[in-house]
Amino acid sequence: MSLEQLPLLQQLMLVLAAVVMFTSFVLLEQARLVAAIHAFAWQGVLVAMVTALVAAGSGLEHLFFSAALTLALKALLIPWMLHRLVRRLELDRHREPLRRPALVIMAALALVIFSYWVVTPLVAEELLFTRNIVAVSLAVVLTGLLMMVIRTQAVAQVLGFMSMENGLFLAAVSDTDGMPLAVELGVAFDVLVAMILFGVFFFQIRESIDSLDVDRMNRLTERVDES
Amino acid sequence: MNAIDWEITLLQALLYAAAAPLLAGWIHKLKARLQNRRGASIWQPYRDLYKLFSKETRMAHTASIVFRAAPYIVFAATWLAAAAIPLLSTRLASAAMADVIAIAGLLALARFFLALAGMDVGTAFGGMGASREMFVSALAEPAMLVAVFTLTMTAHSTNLASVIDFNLQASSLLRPSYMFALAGLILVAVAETGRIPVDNPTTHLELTMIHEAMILEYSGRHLALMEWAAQLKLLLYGVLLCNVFFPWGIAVDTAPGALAGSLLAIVLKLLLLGVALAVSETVLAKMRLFRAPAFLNLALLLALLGLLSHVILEVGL
Amino acid sequence: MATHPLWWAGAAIGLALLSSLVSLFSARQPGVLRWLVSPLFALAGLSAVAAGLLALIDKDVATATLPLGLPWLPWQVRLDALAGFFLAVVGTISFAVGLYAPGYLRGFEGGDDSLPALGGFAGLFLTGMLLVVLADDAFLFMVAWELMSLTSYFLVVWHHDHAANRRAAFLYLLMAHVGALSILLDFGVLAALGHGFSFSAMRDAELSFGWATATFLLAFFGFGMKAGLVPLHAWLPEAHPVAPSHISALMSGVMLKVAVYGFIRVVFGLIGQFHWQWGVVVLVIGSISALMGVLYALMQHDLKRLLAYHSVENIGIIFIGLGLAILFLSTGHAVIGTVAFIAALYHTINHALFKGLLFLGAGAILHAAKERDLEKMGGLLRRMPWTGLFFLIGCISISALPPFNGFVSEWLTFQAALQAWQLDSGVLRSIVPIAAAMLALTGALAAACFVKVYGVAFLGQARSRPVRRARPVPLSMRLGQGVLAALCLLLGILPTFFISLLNAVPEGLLGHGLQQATSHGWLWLTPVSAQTASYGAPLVAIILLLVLVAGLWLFGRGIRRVRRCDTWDCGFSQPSSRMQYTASAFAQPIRRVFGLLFHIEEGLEGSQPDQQRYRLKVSDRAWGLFYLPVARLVERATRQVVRLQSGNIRIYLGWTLGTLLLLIWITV
Amino acid sequence: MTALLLSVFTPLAGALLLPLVRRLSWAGWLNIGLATLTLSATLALAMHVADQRIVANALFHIDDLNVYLLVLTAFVGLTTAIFSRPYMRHVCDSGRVSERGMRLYHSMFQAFMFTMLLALSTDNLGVLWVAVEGATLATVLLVSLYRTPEAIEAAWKYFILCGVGIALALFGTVLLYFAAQHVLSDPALGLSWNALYSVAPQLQPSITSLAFVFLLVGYGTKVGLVPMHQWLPDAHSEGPTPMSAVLSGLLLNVALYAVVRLKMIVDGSLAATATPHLAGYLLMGFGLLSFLVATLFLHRQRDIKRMFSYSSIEHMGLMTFAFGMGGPLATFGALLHMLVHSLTKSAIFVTVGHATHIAGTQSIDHIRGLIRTQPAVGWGLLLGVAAIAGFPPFGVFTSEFLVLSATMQSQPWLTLILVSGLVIAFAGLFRHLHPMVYGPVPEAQQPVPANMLPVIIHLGLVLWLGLSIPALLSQWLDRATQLITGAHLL
Repeated sequence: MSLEQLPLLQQLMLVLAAVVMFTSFVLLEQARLVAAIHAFAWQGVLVAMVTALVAAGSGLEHLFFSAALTLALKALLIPWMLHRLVRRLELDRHREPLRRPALVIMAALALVIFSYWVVTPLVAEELLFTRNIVAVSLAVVLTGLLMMVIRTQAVAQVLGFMSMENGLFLAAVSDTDGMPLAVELGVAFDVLVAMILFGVFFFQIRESIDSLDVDRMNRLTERVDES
Repeated sequence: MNAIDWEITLLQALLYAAAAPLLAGWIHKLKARLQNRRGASIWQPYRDLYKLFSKETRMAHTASIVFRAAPYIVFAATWLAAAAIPLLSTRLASAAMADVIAIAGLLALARFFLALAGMDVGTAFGGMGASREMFVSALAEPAMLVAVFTLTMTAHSTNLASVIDFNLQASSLLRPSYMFALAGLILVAVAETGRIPVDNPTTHLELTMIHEAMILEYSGRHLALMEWAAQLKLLLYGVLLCNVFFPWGIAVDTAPGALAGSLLAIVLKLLLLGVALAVSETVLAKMRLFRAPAFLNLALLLALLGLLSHVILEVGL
Repeated sequence: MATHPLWWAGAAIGLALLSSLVSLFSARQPGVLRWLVSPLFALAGLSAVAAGLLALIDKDVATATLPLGLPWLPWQVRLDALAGFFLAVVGTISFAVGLYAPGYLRGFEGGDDSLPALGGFAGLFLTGMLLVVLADDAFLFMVAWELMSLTSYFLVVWHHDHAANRRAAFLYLLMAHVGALSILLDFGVLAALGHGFSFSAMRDAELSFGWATATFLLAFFGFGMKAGLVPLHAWLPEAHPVAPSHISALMSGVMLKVAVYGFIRVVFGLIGQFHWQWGVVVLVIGSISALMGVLYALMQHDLKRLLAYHSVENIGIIFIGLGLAILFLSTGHAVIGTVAFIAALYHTINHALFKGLLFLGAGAILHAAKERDLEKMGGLLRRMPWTGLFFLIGCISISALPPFNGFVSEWLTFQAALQAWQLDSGVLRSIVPIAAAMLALTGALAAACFVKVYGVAFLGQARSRPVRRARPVPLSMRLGQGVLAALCLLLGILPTFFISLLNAVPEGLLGHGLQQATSHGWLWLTPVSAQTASYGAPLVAIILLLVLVAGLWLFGRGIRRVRRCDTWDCGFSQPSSRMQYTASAFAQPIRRVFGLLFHIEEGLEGSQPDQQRYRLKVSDRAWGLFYLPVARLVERATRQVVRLQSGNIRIYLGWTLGTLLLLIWITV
Repeated sequence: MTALLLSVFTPLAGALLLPLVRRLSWAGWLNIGLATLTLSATLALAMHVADQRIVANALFHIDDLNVYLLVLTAFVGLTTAIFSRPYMRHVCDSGRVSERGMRLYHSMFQAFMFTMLLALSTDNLGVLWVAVEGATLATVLLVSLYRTPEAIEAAWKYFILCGVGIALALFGTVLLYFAAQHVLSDPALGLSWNALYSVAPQLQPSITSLAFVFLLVGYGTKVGLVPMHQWLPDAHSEGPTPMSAVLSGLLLNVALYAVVRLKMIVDGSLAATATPHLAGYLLMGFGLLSFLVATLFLHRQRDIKRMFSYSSIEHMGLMTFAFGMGGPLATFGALLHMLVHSLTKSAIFVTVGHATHIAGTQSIDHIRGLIRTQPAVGWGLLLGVAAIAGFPPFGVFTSEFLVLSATMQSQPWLTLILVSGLVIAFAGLFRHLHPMVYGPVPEAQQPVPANMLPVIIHLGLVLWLGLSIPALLSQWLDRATQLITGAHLL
């Protein structure tokens, strides 16, 4: 079946999913931390909107709740905390341009294609629509991971981690009508605690190596030449 | 084994003991002649032994009980070994008691105590002699055993009496293996009995001594026993060579006539052997110690050749 | 009930465990070790002997199942003639060691090494060896085997002050572990083919030639590693001397025999088929071990190291016998195969006896003079006459001289070898006698070596002050040595009696004994037939004695006093102890002839000409050839692997991402 | 059911309660008390399960497999608590940790126990995920407890790597849930392990296999499978020793337990396809790789705790391999190995803790002659390592024997690799152990107040298991084996 036949709701969702993917690209590329945080917040908003749409489509009220939860957590709370941290760490002027942007973008695109290629055989034909969303969310997850690999800045890594979470959430919501509420609460709780701990660690790291450059944390190794 | 065998055995043993000095004297005499000397009479060894026995025996302060016991053990072991080799008759109880491997063992026992005695007093020469003796014998022993194996595998027995019996019956056909074995055994005998070119029994230069160096400290009856044992060993090897490879004339029963005949035969063989030995000792010069291995390796090589030519050429014919 | 062999075996194990338990109290009461633990140890040995003899006499097989082990594989024990024989071997030496220990251990009291560990692990060590011999399923066998290795390791490392000792112990445990795992693999194959880990199931396994050979090789490697066959031997002379001497006696005298037992049990008992190729392999390796062992022993001047190398030699001789047995059995000459087998068994117990005796003697010297280095000994015979006498007996026995026991087993081995003419293939016909020649060479070299040992250690004059001060050792130590010395003589004089006992083993294992060996009465030992060969050991001994007595009476008129005088030494100056021939000097000719086989470093030390000293170091070639390459390989691998832990978290994340993508690629 | 709730939620209560306790000495004892309560509760639960196979409700599902691990977890938790009281006391007195740190420690210890028990007892894969992630969160602060740069670095790596891993695991869970949507009548049950297991054959194979990849990488990170293992040695070496003990003894087990549970589902769904043993092969590959790499790592260690954490990786690899191989014998062996490894390894970490206090450092080169300084510690370490190296009569040998013989039957050639790995590992352990235990004593070393009771208990148990497996336990393991493989061993 082709795109036209999809109900408007789902077309809208597809659009949103595409934008989510775009935001993770933005995250990947963004050199300034603050801007990256904003991008992350927007990603949260979009995910929340997708959730809301799914809720509207399926009429499952607990989805509305989880949409609200997502909005609160991913779009407001966590970005706000990050913002505060960045300001208190005097990192709001910090910019960290990518070493080889072209290469990174290529890699990210490759990941997108890869995830699409992976998902294609997965899902039975009649679930064409979900398939695409799965592909997108997988792409978002992988891109987040890629971001953690290429970014040497602790906060940026955390952003990558969080965008992975977004991708997960997107997948959970869009193709399974959301997980049981208990689980979602648990996940949300974990993410929140994780964020708090990240905050704690930023300061600890800073005071131990007075920088947030993860490349400078290489004391623990088995390399012979260090011994 | 009936009584008569044991009597023969005893007779032979006594004969060995009695005849040992004679062979030594005969060889001395011949060598003197070959060197254009008149030389002492062939009875001289007996006189020497008598003199030594009647002399007072002295021992170093540092010598221990081993030093005192060694002469007796050496003599006993050598004599026993000799007694197990058919001299006159193959009806020999002792041959069954100690086969050729046991003979080698007994000789090794004698050598063991000889070397210990050499080290006992704690002189440099004694240790040197012991070291060299064990060195030479270590190389000689495998050669000897392999040579003997050739015989025993041919005769399917390690019992010398039966080996000789076998050879008596089968002496007609010519065996390549025996040639090699004989050659090897001769070399071994020369080395083991401390003759030129490995050792020089009449040397007076300590640094070249092997056997003499070990018994330097002995005197009186101890020295006599040691000398006697050495002469016994010489005779032992002589008889071994003669009777095993040229068994003609040896008695296979205990008839007095046969015994007399075999006595005559063995005396003749030994006289010839003595001549050969004397000549070789006159024409050859003593080797450096470290040429001895080459000499003994040649012996081992010959023995092995004998063995191989036996298992490859002769078995299954 | 009390006459049942298994009952006695159980008693032995119980007593051993008890001794190790009791020794825990020796932390506060050192006396406990001497007056309680050692006697218990000796008793354990005795009851093991009783069990073994009973099993050998009434030739039936006793089995039992212990309430231990895996739920579906309880521990099974089985006491047949073979096990009985080895029980007797283990027990005899343990008994002697138990007698010896009280005197020897006194030297350790007040030292800073823990006595409970010594006594406790000794008991467990004995338990392990007994259980290995009794085990009738692979699991119990492995447990007991590793228990044996582990406890003996603790005993080896007991003196752990010197880095060298620690290194030796580590190496020992490592090699033991390698061997054990190879044995485990072996049992794994047998179990896979025989459907079960009990030996009874393995006996029924139908093995193709290929699998049989695989199991044979695994067993040969594993047990040969433990027994110290060349070229796997290099750990042995490092480890055995390090332990306290009575433990060294156990390790060299008994534990190696347990390895031999394992080999016999697996190859003769479980695989149950013979191929001449195996025989050749065992024969060749055995001959090489015998020769290399004795040559390296000649080069040593540390008494205990020297004895350890002689263990390599004797194990080689035992394996020559086993190789001949396999060879003849595989070509259908059952009788001669049995002769060779009996010869191997006989040499097993002989070596246990005289090697135990010699190590106990070395211990006595260590106890009295605190000295292991031959170069510092001398004149000990006058200072400790009893030890001197027993040590002399040990030397004569191990040099295979009549009328002692070593000669009997070598004689039997020769007899088996000399039947090579019966073989069909000319190659084998010529290989076997050459092996015999190497055996002869080995014997002669061993004699040379022990002339050196006895002459340098016990004769001549003392070369150092502590040796000059040496005192006779306490009674218990003399007893321990005396028992073994007496047995050495006994087994040398009455071979027929013991061989008629041993017959039970081949009867149980190969189905036919060696009746003809003793058919001509107790005087005559006729392994194949009276015509082929005979050895009247008792006669030889008696006549030797008679001639000795006669000689003494005739010439010595009893022991007549002789005048003592200064050493003549060809009239040179009065010799001092430093003018004596040293051990290395004694071995020098042989070192020169066989120089290729050793790794020799010699030269002069010291700059000023007046204080220059001669330095000689002879080391084992097996290190460079077989051990170090493996070690280097592992080192290189580790150096590569540690790159994984680079320390940079982004690289780690990269690994995760890469793994994920790879796996998705594979699965989808 | 009360027993169940008690056993799971006692630690939670403790976690909330302990920070309020001001007196440290009380806190230590209270910690032990709570652990004891938990253990007794789990034992009661075990009895309960023993007579009626399964105890289950909406959230929990207890069968022979996880009740056995529950008891093990509670037990190791108790002994570790016993050990940590004097140990942390010593740490606190030496001033490396503040009062707040101590309170944090006690509370987080209980929190960790809670997550472990929850992860084991729950039936809901989502809750399982939450619990395992929670375990990370609970321990990450403890890893950085000492506030040294190394500690913080280790904690960060631990946090990030495990976080990422666990996130991937969540994706896998979502995929499973997704697969279940079209099969289950009530989609809400889509995360219940029971429901999934019962409908496993109808799950779409392609999705489940993809899901398993994510789950394996995710939980495998927690198990410490190479090449996702890098966090493990860092976290073990920098955290306080009781933490290392429970990490090695429990956390890895729980993660592996999760993997095994999920493998059961995936096997069910792949049974009909062309690659029925895909999951098994993946596990075997990872297991073998981890095993070999870890054995090689052992040779290049300078830090005693790092060394033993690599040994944990090695043994985890062995278990993973065995579980992957499947079959009753291998599974039985793996379960037994789980048990003995937890006991032995935690015992080792206890002794290592004392050893580091004796020497005042974790550097292998500076720990010397323990057996003379403090024989109890020296012998404990020696025997512990002998046990972990697989020497009889200790239980580790038994389980390795089973695994090896199972390998010999199904994959003969891999046995050679395993055996050589065992040798290399043994050499690596002992070459470092030797100088630490034996030899002359440096002046600086002083005996410390040590509580060797846990070590004695653990090693005693391991020894017992090596000599004979009690019928109760063997039946228990056999039922667990039957759950996993569907076949009895006994």
